[in-house]
Amino acid sequence: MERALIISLKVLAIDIPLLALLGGGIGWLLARRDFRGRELASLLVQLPIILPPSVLGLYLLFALGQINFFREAGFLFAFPAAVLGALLPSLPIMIQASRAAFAGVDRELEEAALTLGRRPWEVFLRVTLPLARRTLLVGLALSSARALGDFGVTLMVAGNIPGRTQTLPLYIYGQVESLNFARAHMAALLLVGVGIASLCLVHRLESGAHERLA
Amino acid sequence: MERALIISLKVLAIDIPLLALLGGGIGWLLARRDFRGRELASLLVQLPIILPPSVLGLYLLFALGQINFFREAGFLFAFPAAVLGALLPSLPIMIQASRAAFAGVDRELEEAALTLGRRPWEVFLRVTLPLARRTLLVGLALSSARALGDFGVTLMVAGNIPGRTQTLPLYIYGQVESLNFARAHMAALLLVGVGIASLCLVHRLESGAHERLA
Amino acid sequence: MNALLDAHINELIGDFHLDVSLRLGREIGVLFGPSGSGKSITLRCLAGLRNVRFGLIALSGRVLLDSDAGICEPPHRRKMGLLFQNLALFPHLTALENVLFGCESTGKRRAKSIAREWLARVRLESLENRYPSQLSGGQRQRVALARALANEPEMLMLDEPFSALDGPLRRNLRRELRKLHTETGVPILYVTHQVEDICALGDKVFFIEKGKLTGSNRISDLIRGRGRVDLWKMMGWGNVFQGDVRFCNEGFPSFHWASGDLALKDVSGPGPAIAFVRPDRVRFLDPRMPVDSELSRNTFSGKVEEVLLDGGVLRLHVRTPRGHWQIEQRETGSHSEVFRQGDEVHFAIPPGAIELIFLEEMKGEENLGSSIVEVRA
Amino acid sequence: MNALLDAHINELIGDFHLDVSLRLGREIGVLFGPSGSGKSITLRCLAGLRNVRFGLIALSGRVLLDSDAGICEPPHRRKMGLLFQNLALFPHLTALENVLFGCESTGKRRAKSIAREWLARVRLESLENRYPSQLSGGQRQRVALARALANEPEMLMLDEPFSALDGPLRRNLRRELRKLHTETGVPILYVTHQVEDICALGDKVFFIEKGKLTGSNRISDLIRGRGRVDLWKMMGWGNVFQGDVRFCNEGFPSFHWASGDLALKDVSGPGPAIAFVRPDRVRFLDPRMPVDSELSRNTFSGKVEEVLLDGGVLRLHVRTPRGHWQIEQRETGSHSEVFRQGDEVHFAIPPGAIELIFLEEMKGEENLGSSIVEVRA
Amino acid sequence: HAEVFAAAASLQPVMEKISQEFEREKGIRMDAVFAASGQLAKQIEMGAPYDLFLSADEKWARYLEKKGKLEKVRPVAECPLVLWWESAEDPSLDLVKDKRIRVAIADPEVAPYGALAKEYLEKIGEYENLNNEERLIIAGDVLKAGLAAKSGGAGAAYIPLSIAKKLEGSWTKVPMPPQRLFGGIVKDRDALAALVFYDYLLSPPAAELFREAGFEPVQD
Ligand SMILES: Nc1ncnc2c1ncn2[C@@H]1O[C@H](COP(=O)(O)OP(=O)(O)OP(=O)(O)O)[C@@H](O)[C@H]1O
Ligand SMILES: Nc1ncnc2c1ncn2[C@@H]1O[C@H](COP(=O)(O)OP(=O)(O)OP(=O)(O)O)[C@@H](O)[C@H]1O
Ligand SMILES: [Mg+2]
Ligand SMILES: [Mg+2]
Repeated sequence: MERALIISLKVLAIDIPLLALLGGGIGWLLARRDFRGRELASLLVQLPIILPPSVLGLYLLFALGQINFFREAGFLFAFPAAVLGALLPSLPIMIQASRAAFAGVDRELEEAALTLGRRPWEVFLRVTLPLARRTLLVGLALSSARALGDFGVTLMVAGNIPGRTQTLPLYIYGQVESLNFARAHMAALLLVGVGIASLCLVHRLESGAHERLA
Repeated sequence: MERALIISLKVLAIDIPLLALLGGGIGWLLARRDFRGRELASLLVQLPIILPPSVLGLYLLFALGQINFFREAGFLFAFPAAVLGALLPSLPIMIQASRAAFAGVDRELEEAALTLGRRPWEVFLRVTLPLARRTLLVGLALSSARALGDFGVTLMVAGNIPGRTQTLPLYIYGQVESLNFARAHMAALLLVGVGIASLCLVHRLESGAHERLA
Repeated sequence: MNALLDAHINELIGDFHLDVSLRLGREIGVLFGPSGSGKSITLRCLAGLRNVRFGLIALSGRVLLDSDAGICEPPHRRKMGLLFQNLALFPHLTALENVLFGCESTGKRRAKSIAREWLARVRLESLENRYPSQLSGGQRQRVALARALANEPEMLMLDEPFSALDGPLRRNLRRELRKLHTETGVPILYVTHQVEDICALGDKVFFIEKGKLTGSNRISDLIRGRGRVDLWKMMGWGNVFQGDVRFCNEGFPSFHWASGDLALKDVSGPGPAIAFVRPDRVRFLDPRMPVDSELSRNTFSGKVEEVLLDGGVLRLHVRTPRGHWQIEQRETGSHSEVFRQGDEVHFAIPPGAIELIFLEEMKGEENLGSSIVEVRA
Repeated sequence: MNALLDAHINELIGDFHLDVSLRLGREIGVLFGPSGSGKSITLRCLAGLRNVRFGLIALSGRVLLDSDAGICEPPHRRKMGLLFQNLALFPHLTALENVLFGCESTGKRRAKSIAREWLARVRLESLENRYPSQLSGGQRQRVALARALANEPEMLMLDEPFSALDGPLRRNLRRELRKLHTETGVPILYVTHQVEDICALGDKVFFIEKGKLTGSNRISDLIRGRGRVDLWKMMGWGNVFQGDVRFCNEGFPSFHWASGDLALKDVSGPGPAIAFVRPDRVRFLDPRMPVDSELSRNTFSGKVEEVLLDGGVLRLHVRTPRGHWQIEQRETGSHSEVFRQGDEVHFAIPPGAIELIFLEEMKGEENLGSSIVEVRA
Repeated sequence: HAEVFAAAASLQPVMEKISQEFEREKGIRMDAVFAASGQLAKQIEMGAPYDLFLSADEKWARYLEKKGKLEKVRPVAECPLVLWWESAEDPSLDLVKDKRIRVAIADPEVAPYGALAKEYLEKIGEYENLNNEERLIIAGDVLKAGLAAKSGGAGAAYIPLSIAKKLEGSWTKVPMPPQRLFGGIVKDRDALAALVFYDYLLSPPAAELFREAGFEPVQD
């Protein structure tokens, strides 16, 4: 169980920043940039949530299996695949949340910051981001919870190799399959504990955010 | 495949309103009411997303099995269980989205509507709801996509009974397992089609919403 | 006249303490006070948007709030319209829909014609389909005004309704407001910083400072010069000093205050008093000419801090070692000099121009505290 | 003096067409115009927050925009500070942090003392840790003002910076603004509806109507009465009519306009002209007394629409069959009557009080269009 | 890394025991991966690093063999189908005729025991009735069928003996031929330990453990 926990935590440690960067970034693009095919892109990024994880996992498996590079690099059925397996189905949640978050930021505040001589990236860091923070964090919490709990995709592309790709949810699955309910409950509790701890963390960050004025 | 499609659509037809009402309602409570244990409640409602669907399904199965009423009513392994199975893991997404949506509505606008003599529910329908609409719809889209794609929980509590509880994702699973890849792809395509159609619908509703002023 | 609105509010917001009592009949009342004095919060309390610690509010006999009896009507049943200082326009509704929102109860068709009429009255007829984000600042303010007025509440509260509007538009809208008031007779309470608005629109003015009511007066009395002169000062006009009247050893009366003294003429007696000098009674001196003996003790030299030209009147603010003085001059006269900021000027106060109010005379023109009791009976 | 700011803007917003040219030296310019005339949008274009279709903007020799040459500096490099009409305070920062945001580049410690100093200058020293949502309307406006001023841009644009402030505070802040301007010499462009602000603060005023510049003038000229009198009208003061001067069959000159005519005295010639009558030159008549023969053709009767008391001046707006008239009277004189809204009044215009500007004389005081060319060179 | 065998999830308890025993006896450690047979098969097809494959049925082993990924395919053990319920006394095979009882089977499309149960029910002429009366519960796999009955969602379930033994309760054998589980060596992996382990599955100690778990070793 400890090994599974550690792997789950390692997956989270990589996926949370990835979710924040990728999900936040794509959400920002969708909210703020007007490019051709934006609506199409916005639909496509939501596909992973429609497909059941096992189906998604299957397609992903075949897709990655076709690509020589991934095959050679031993990407599949190894830790990187576990990272990817947890990331993919949770990304749409983060993308949508960050899109809503950025769309909700009052442009005039950004403009005000620009006229005060701040460069665009400073404006982003010091105005846009803090104002979007609340919704961004909600999205991050939800999507990392989803990543933590992922089962189907990970099982398919990373396998269920103890000590290498067996995350907590996969461990629980194994325990249930062998009808070791006691251990399964323990592991589930642990999982929920980790989940709640990370939600609490996010919540603390969130409560610092101040309400916006009218 | 048609039968599975129809069941999936029926599940959606029931779950989308439920998601809107329950998820919207709970989100509203969390955003706007100050009650004891609010933070606890807000954590609890997120549990279903942390637990892998099959584990969630397992707990749900035993929980419902304990309750005589559900047992007698033949609730498990029947259509209602499919509805519940799809609802439960998608509800947290809707709850969080609606919480963010309602928290983002400027109170002063609601106050203005009150001073114009509108009753609270009118204010809710005509001011709060339209202003929260954008984020609410994003949440509804995501959560109903999740409901449409649910596999683990449904399989656990509703089984995979063709014509009764076999939804599209379960059908796909069956086809893959019986090596009918062609049919599985078809069904997956169909699933994605339904998903995109509903996202488009939501998107059309959403784009009607107007940006807020500073 | 029996008061339509009778309100007493006692509330704490952070470290800001609000304690205000207002009575208003079928009149237009003006809430006047410096920035941050509690005007907007007063309106919010009246409208029921803030729970008041202690208070009593009655409107046309209905008790809307009685904190002792535990009565507190919710805002939507108070029938008190409020124009918010930051407008609170519904961003998802067009100008017309915003106005309609307030007056729909009268049936769709009729409501629409009322709303259109109000939009026309605020000169926005051509912009009815614009969203608030597509309007200029003043246009938004007018939409908010139309929305509040079209609602036909039993009392109307306007928080700086004209602050973003130009002179002619203000004049028009003041007229519309007056007309509405004459037609409906609802009490109107409005907040402004402009002295102009007070005179043009109000029947009664409430002065508020640091959360406390510091005075109230009929405006007609103010116009006829019968009000307490220190109220002029509150409105930002005139020279007012608090000090006391003494008789010096030679028996000549003079007025002494923190930063100086002035010779007086024909005074009833010594004692603490307020001295008021109208800016237009101040006389400029030519430094090269000898000074009239009557004025000799009352001459001042100072620096011009601000020159304002208000229509035909030149208004100077002058800082001297003996306080800050306002001086007014018709700028028509051929001898009228041109003053510039920073100029050194010399002026004198004729003793006959000094009006004195002895502090004993100043017993509250309107007894505000006691009015609360009547409502309870 | 060489212009520091030289701007020509041509832009379309929906069906609103903006076409404005401005030149400004080390001065304070006032942008004056009715609600919806395009003032705020002009500032946004100058600040670079809006892409302008055609335009040329140069500030102290730097070309910020040249739509022909494809030059367009982004807003953060224009060094043009802008105080937004709806403030745009950062809701997640305290008052102090908001001000700091604009002046951090000078090092943490120093920035903090600058920010504190500015908060003190706008009289908010005690509220530095409040969030915008915890401030009153006027307090918010002052935070926004402090933020814009502390930033020390190369040009400062203020969109109705004082609209929510009371008289004394306005006066103080105008003084601070003047001081800042004297110290730094940056051009300031500010938008206002208050005539008072124009006189007290501006060096130059730009009149704008329906997106077009309709005039510009040095304010000192206005104060000395040397400006075009129709500008007075734009500022909401005086009686201005456009018509033409004719000689009747008896040879007496008279002025004819849409709704009536007036007898004149000593006129140079006939032709299209503007007639301007100062409100304080209008004379009230006692209906029981015979009218002076000189005045007989120029008598009017009308209804008082509005009575304003502005310090010592009584200002009436009177509607007559021959147009709408402004009348001013000192209210000190013992004979001064009390007028009320709705009263019937009689008055006359002495022919000598009618100033005429023949339209041929009115060739642009400042040639605005040509200034553009110089910058290109 | 140790060599890896991949086995159907339903074999997890018994295979864990056998691999422990194997390690104790031979000093060779094998890592185990458990998942649905179909999933494992597809992973092996895509090059998963598994050396030995134990499928719950013949289908997936043959699938890989046909794709040229698996060799030495042969049955390893077999397990009979039983009717299981929670009560203390053994269920009667006529239980399914009781209109109040819902019975669970594994998905006939997916799980061989599901197909076997369906075949049996059709043979005794009850399948249509059960289905029409909505008393038939088709769960995902044999374990889920068992859990359906254990949770109370169904009255009884047709499941393999190996599952029944672990669920406690009581059972009656169904008169149908037992279902076989198949194994095979993944090609081109030079996995010596896996070969040894594969043979070990047929050894007496392993047979004993299989029997304990409700399987019968197959020798042919
Ligand atoms: N998005 C838009 N679409 C169409 N017209 C617009 C839009 N935004 C502004 N306008 C119009 O442009 C004109 C100028 O607006 P601007 O805000 O510059 O006016 P302003 O002079 O600042 O007025 P105010 O004194 O009322 O603030 C207004 O008539 C307004 O209705
Ligand atoms: N949330 C709050 N916490 C603490 N103090 C507050 C809060 N909100 C308002 N105040 C203070 O209450 C006082 C009164 O505010 P109010 O908005 O009523 O002023 P106002 O008279 O309307 O001023 P203005 O003319 O500037 O709009 C102000 O000094 C303000 O700082
Ligand atoms: Mg206020
Ligand atoms: Mg504007």
